[in-house]
Amino acid sequence: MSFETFIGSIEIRNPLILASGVLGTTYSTLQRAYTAGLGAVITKSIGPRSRSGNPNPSVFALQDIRSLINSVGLANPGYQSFRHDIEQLVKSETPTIVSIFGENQTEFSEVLDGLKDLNILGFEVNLSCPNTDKGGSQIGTDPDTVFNIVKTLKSKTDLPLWIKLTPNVSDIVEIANAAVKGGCDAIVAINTLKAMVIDIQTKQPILGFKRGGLSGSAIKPIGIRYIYDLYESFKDKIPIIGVGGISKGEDVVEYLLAGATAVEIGSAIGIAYPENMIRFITMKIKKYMQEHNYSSIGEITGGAHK
Amino acid sequence: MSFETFIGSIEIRNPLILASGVLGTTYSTLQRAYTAGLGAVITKSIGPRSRSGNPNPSVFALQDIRSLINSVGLANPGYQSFRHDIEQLVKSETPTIVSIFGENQTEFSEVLDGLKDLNILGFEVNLSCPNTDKGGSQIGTDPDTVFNIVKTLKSKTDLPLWIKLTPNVSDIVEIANAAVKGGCDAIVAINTLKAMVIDIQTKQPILGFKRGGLSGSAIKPIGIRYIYDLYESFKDKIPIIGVGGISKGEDVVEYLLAGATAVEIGSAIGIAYPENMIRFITMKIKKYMQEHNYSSIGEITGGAHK
Amino acid sequence: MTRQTLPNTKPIMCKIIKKEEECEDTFTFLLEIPVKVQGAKPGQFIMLWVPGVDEFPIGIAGFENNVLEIGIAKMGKGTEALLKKEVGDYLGIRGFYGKQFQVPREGEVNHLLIGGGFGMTPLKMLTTTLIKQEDKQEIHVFEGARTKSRLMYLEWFQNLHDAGKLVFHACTDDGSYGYKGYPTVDLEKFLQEARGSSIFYVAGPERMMKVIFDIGKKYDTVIDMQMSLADRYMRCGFGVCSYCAVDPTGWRICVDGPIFNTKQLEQITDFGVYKRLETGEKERI
Amino acid sequence: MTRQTLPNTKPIMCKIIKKEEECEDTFTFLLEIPVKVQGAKPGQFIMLWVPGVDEFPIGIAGFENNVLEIGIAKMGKGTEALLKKEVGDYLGIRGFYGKQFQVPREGEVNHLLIGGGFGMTPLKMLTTTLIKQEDKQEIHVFEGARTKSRLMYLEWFQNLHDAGKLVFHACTDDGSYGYKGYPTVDLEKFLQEARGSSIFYVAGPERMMKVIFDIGKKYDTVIDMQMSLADRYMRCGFGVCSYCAVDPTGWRICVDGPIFNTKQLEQITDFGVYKRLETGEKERI
Ligand SMILES: Cc1cc2nc3c(=O)[nH]c(=O)nc-3n(C[C@H](O)[C@H](O)[C@H](O)COP(=O)(O)OP(=O)(O)OC[C@H]3O[C@@H](n4cnc5c(N)ncnc54)[C@H](O)[C@@H]3O)c2cc1C
Ligand SMILES: Cc1cc2nc3c(=O)[nH]c(=O)nc-3n(C[C@H](O)[C@H](O)[C@H](O)COP(=O)(O)OP(=O)(O)OC[C@H]3O[C@@H](n4cnc5c(N)ncnc54)[C@H](O)[C@@H]3O)c2cc1C
Ligand SMILES: Cc1cc2nc3c(=O)[nH]c(=O)nc-3n(C[C@H](O)[C@H](O)[C@H](O)COP(=O)(O)O)c2cc1C
Ligand SMILES: Cc1cc2nc3c(=O)[nH]c(=O)nc-3n(C[C@H](O)[C@H](O)[C@H](O)COP(=O)(O)O)c2cc1C
Ligand code: FES
Ligand code: FES
Repeated sequence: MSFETFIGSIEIRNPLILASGVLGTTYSTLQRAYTAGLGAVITKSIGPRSRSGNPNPSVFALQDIRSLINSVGLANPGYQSFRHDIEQLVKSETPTIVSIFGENQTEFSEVLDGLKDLNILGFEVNLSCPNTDKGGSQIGTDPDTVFNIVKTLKSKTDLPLWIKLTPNVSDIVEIANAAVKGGCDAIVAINTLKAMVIDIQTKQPILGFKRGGLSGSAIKPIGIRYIYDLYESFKDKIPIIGVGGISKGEDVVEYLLAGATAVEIGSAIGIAYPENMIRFITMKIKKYMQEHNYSSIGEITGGAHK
Repeated sequence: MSFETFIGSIEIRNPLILASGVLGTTYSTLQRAYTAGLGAVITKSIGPRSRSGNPNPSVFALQDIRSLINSVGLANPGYQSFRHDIEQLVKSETPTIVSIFGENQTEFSEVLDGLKDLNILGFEVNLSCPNTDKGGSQIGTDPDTVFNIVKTLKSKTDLPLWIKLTPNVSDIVEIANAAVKGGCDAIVAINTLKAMVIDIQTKQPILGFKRGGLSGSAIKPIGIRYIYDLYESFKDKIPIIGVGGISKGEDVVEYLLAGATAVEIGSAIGIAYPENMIRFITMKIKKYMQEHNYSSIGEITGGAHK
Repeated sequence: MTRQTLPNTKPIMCKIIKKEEECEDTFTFLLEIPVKVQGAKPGQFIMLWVPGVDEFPIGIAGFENNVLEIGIAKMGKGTEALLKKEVGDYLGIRGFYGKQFQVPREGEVNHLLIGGGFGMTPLKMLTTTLIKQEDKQEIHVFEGARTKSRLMYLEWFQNLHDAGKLVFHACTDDGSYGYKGYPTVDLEKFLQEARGSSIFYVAGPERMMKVIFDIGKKYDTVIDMQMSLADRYMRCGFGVCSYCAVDPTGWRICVDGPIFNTKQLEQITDFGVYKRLETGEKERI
Repeated sequence: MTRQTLPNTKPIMCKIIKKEEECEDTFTFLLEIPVKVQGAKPGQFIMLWVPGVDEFPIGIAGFENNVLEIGIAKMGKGTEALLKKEVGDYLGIRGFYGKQFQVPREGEVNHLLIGGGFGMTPLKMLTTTLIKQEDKQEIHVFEGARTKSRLMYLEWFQNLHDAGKLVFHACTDDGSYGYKGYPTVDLEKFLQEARGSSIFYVAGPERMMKVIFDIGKKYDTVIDMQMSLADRYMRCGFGVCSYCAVDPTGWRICVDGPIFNTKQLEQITDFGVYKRLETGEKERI
């Protein structure tokens, strides 16, 4: 039984990837997440300049629905400062995807150009953050913009480009199509859902940025649906990576069956101890594969479409 | 302290309304829900012909996120048969909004024409059901279609027209704008979110229709966000009615503060006993109003925008 | 706190660990529930998912050590597919749903269980419960069917009868087992001769139940009649959709029933007369 | 089961039921928590939301009967706004987060609590815990400040000292209270003279802690040093965002700390040298 997973030309030791923005701001937390047993890690989304992000509160839990809301809003050190962290990751042989963002095509290009010489696994292009005023998910809702950005970035590098989509659209397949036409190497879905929590005692939105994005268990049925719909359209034409609400081995299998080639895990891995969580998840997947006579991860992908 | 709530020209005894599709297929369950203490009730969405809806399973609970997924898919008796149920409701003086749907403008008109002579409170136009192949939420994602349908229906009746929006769009304000320009009397948001659950044992989507809509606690932060965004755009230009994940008095207050004039409650009211649930909710709202010196519901609306 | 917990989950996949022909077109299945669940009560039901086919309500015939017993009668497409399932296959269950039969805790009373067809499944579980009770109350089971081969749990009830645990009154339309005729014949005979009060527990076709209800009303000694309304289309099973509701009370069979008592049945004008289809349309039974 | 429960909630709104000036620019607040919560442990912290202003980590100075005691020192915009809050106002809290000081259950040992500034808040709670312990171990508190008016909990510690519950070593830069100089002076004096082993519990500016750490390493009798790293920017407080993490271990102050022991501190090369800003950039402390 093998856990190796192929995402296009990339091979990783198992299909579990750390989602962007969770444990992703420092090389040491990324290294730690990889050492804990993941197949690869994705950095926090990195932009052209250092940003403080949005005021706190910027992350808190909604326990009753086993979820988080956040408005961290792309707080990041900027690519120039973050090069040092990436270099550490490369040195320690941590398979690293760098998530990048920008407010427009020029900014995306600047970040990619500034990091593409590093020995990383590839880039994830974040077209989907709901927590900024400019850029972010605005960009990810327009097929033409998506096509142009992907095409431009693709012309600049041979490294794999993954495109991360927002669920806050009428038709995710249309956006994915634009990205595929632009030449991307994988589709990643979903980012957080537009959300808000108001405190009724003080009568104000709790997040410092007021608006935020919902992640965690609450969005799993939504993520599964999107992966299923994407797989219906693309089958094995392009790898699809599932994200959203994974906290158990069963959730990983559900995403694979829906059509995911690999998965990303965010909220659940940050809460408490990555080491334990990843061990539990891996054990459960192994057990499932044994019970259902699977010898490789790839065989599970798309199983719910038969 | 008064609970009376004005939604445009309509006055109801409190801001709690039964959402469409829950307890809404028979006059007797609707009557019961009103008797239990609601301000008004909305029927299951009624179309031009009787429909069996989608195969079972078509509704089940996701306990860990306190939510439901459903693909009932507009199973309904058709307006001709349902007239009898509405007549019973009118006779018993149950303030009734009739939810209507169609696959196109002609069908919407047919249903409205077939029921507009009845002494009901108004119509809710369902532009947002995710569980049908044609019509449903397809219709609700295109501003022009929305404008045309609303305008046509409005020209046919003096009864208030509420427009129920889908959250599965890039920009809900754009759609709401089209509805307002078309002349609607209130905006209702949100309907369920596109979702799916796959059983990993048998490797297939559990719902008979495969795809479904997510409701319940998981979608509350999403509903709050949409109401907040709509209120930012419309302020008190048009009443906004909040729906999605309400199960406690606190949730109602949160929606009011976000900008709702009234709220609809679905999933939570069906589970167990409407009578108890509504009593608890009402008690909590009363307590909140006392503690915060509110003398009417209207004063709470939009309080989080100050 | 107004917090409300969802009473149920998505279908829990259970392995069939035993399958046995019960009578013609009817099989008993034993399902192993892989998670700890609270005990089921006689009269409750589950929503049973036959993957890829359909989901529908099924009564509970027994529950012990996390193993669930159900009895399935062939009806249409769904039950047919179900009867083809074999040991080792998986079925999804949601539940346990609905109200149970209310057995009075004290006082001497004759327990009269009356039914036919798959109505015998909740009555089997009720019987199991009743014969465990210490006190010496009379238990009478009245079962009717078209012919001997369609009498459900025949051997099971006959054995209990022979062991003196209950009195089994079987009858068939064709006289192939028990007496020839309807269960109502022996029932009326019993009521005319019986000493003390009686309670009815009835599960079967609704028109039959209505007839029994009218009989029961004639006797002052019948202190309650509890009937399982299982002739209504169900979607959710936990009270949300309203497709199973009865007029004019707005009671949902799945939550407020399926077991209703005399007082309630008197208020349900639909009882024995109308039901709603899966479209919500009303139809004569 | 791999099921993981979120350890926390959205901010719980708590009423301020008492506010008291503690020392210059520093106030004690008592907050009434409206829901039942599990007991806080010395060393743990909360994320405190000043509505409309900011949210930041604050140590726990005491917890009894669902009432939380915190001590706030004026720093910038957020703490300033907080200090303007009055009895009756509401603050939001999330928590309790982080690891506690590890007090050995048995064996004779000197407990040396060393700190300054708002670092005294967890040390206050630790003191409360230690003096409740039956066994007669020595407790020494070393507190330093610029001047007398900035010595936090001065009266509280002095009273305990006078009652013989602990030995209070106060010092100030200007000699306005206690001896003139740094806490390290009395600390070293104590270590040179003391019998038996000692444990350090330290909370204060990180550079001061580094100095103390280097002192402690010189003495074999110091069997453990536990230090509260509270000089890191925090967003979530429960391990998700990583802004608070230290290199090269990838430990998150909020979950894996804020209390670290000698073995851990030796691995944290950032300790006393670098911290991350709210952008994630690294900066010399
Ligand atoms: C509370 C309750 C308990 C029941 N217990 C048992 C039992 O223990 N054993 C047993 O064999 N049967 C039981 N039934 C009946 C069983 O649900 C139907 O026989 C089954 O749904 C038929 O499905 P089908 O696909 O084979 O038939 P179809 O061809 O689909 O329909 C045949 C008839 O079955 C009924 N039916 C179909 N779907 C549903 C549904 N979702 N809900 C309700 N009725 C439906 C309709 O009346 C329909 O006319 C129970 C029904 C209820 C309401
Ligand atoms: C684990 C821990 C426990 C603490 N306990 C206490 C306590 O009991 N009493 C007390 O008065 N203070 C305590 N602090 C420090 C307190 O968090 C800062 O004083 C406060 O955040 C300053 O906010 P400000 O807006 O007033 O200052 P600002 O003007 O915003 O900044 C001043 C300094 O405060 C720090 N700071 C600001 N925001 C944060 C943040 N989100 N996370 C961490 N540091 C921040 C930064 O180092 C910054 O340089 C603790 C800090 C930590 C990490
Ligand atoms: C605190 C936090 C910060 C995040 N930051 C980013 C980010 O910078 N870039 C990005 O593409 N996604 C970001 N995300 C989204 C996650 O990568 C992921 O898509 C989402 O959380 C759903 O997965 P989950 O439910 O497993 O968390 C963030 C999520 C959280 C909770
Ligand atoms: C079983 C079920 C059926 C529904 N049917 C309809 C419908 O026919 N028309 C409609 O507009 N909304 C329908 N809805 C959506 C609800 O009216 C409501 O918008 C949604 O469930 C969110 O509210 P809630 O979280 O309070 O349930 C249905 C919801 C459920 C759970
Ligand atoms: S089956 Fe849905 S309410 Fe009874
Ligand atoms: S504050 Fe977010 S990980 Fe520590």
